[in-house]
Amino acid sequence: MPFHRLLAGMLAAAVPCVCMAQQDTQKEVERYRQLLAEGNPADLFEARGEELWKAPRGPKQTSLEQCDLGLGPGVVKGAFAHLPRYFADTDRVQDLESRLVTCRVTLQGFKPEDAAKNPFSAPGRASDLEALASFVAGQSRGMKLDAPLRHPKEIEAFQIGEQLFYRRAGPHDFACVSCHGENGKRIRLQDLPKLTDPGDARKIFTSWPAYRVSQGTVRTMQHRLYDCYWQMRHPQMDYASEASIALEVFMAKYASGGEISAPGLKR
Amino acid sequence: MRRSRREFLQAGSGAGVLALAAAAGLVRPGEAFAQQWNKAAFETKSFADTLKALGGSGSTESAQIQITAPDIAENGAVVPITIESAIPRTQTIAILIEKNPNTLSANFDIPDGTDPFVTTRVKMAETSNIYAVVKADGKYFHAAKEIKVTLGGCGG
Amino acid sequence: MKFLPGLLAFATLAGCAGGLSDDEARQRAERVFRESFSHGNRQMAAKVEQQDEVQALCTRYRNEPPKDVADGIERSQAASIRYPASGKLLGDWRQGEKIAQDGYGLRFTDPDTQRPNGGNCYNCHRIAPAEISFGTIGPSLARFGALRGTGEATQRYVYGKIYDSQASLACSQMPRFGHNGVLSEAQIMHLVALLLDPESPVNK
Amino acid sequence: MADPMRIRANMAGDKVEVRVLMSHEMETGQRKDASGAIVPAHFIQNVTVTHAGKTVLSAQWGTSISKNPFVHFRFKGGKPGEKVTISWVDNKGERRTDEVVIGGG
Repeated sequence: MPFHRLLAGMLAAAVPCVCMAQQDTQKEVERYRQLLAEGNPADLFEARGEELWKAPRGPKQTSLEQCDLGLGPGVVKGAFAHLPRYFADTDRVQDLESRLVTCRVTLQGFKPEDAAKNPFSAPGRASDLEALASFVAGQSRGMKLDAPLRHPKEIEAFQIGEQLFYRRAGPHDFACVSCHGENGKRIRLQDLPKLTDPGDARKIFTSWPAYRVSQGTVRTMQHRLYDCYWQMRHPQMDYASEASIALEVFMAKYASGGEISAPGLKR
Repeated sequence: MRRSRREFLQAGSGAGVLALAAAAGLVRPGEAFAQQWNKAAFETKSFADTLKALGGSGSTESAQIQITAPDIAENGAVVPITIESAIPRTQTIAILIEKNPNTLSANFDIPDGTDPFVTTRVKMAETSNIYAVVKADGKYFHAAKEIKVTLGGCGG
Repeated sequence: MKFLPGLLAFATLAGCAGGLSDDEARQRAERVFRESFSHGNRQMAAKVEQQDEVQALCTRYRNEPPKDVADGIERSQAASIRYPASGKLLGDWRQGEKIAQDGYGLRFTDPDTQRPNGGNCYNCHRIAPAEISFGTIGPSLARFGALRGTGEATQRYVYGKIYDSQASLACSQMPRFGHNGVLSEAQIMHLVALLLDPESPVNK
Repeated sequence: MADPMRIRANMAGDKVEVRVLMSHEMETGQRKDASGAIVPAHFIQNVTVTHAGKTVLSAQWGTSISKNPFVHFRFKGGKPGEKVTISWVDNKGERRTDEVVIGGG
């Protein structure tokens, strides 16, 4: 008989006190989150992102206001609710961050490597991409995520993302599904969404980018994935890589219909 | 008292933000601050020393001071704390964190007309008692609460 | 099950629009994977690019292998377990608790020093009752020794479970700490003591 | 220059409810950077909130106020359309002042 089933039976006697302690802890953690909710520092990032969006920058000294995020040049409102999606001009599926990089190249004249520089902030070093992502995501707040798989490349991205979601590797044998395959689980005190369950996915996927109080900054979905792979004992995932976008397409499919609450607020 | 983030933003995106934008350039160097910074108090390492540095010779525990904070903080970098005093003529509210490298975290002056109530967020190095110290009518009162600081995420 | 209609619709859509066959999707995913960690540490990348047989099988069957495959995995993994030559299996529970708390090691930001890897155990398990920050991906191990006994058979079982979880459960989510060289023999012995020593807080 | 604050001031009964987020690192002076060097303390020391020429809240802070500080308080005597002004100064002498118009309840 497998170890975990044996154990479950054996530990039945100890369960009541375990559950009690666990419930109290959960309740207090929930209260902690509620007390934080009345002021989300992500607001500061949204405001800075809006300024950056409108400011002439780069070799061409142009703003990003004419950036096409999928709903046509200049349309920011609601654009995040339909990402990731296929873009004909680049002939690939892009998420918000990859698209921001594209617009920095095409509109502002940055070299691709400069456009994607400093994607994640560190203490004392702000990231423009983080602020821009916060601003654009906030412009879809309250809308429903609607990222259907229409284009063949979107369907392929979903299939690739699905394969990657289950792909186990590295010294810990981890895959995404190791932590995100079951309902009601946590790492330490952190709740883990089951990302193939629309109930969980709709709540969680739609809350990124999010201000992380433990980091003192907004973290984007790209940063979330990069950090997951760090924990999985994988090497650095490339910013806006095809694998990251495929995983986002995979998650977005299950999260579709969820109300966008980004930029959210998290531990 | 809790408002949703959306309310916060909606309110913030109305008249408020316009005024804010207009004020963005209004930094006046040399603008006088109402008070000095009590360096000695912020360097103290214990409740007793902080109290002394704030000008108190003793303090009475009071049930009229209410500390609202979580019993467990998922992360010590941001611990939300609300302090409310029902003691008449409350003049100042201070937040002390026993096990932090420096005990005193903040001291708020509460002028007449302002509620003896304040919410802020503090850093806690580890599980510790926090104290709210209230000066009212020249006398000092306090309340305490323990907050557990845990490791929330994957850990390190 | 709420998602079923969506899934079905998707299956149909994929069928009509072409989509990739399962094999094609797997091959494409492997290529995309290799191209997406291109700036990282090459040594680490080489290790994750090349799955071992167990990783590849568990990936293919999404952790639910058919019985014959599962049996094969459990057999090969059981054969890989190396018990301490001394015959001693119980270490020091105090060191075990430190290892269980510790998440250090093998991440690309962890400098290559002499500091040993941690076990990350509390990430997934409840262990000593005093630690309230514990995960629930794995079963609770509180009072493990008190409930399970501390005899040699149990010691061997626990050592083996930590060394290679898949020897007893194919495609278990638990890392194969000994098999993959994450934890040393001595470290695993300390963890066995954490769970089984009557003096360990786990059994108090 | 530091980023603007995000201030919200609204009537709640006869009182003005003020919530403010400030953009600041609030470095403790104890953190080490990647190279192991101590990052010098950098934190807001004084905050002053005024309304109609009168101080309605002032505060002294140490290094243990969280990064991107948040404050919530309330005062009597304000009306919709009037201004609330908030200023801070940090230990390096950097300053920031922002204001907001009081909104309805």
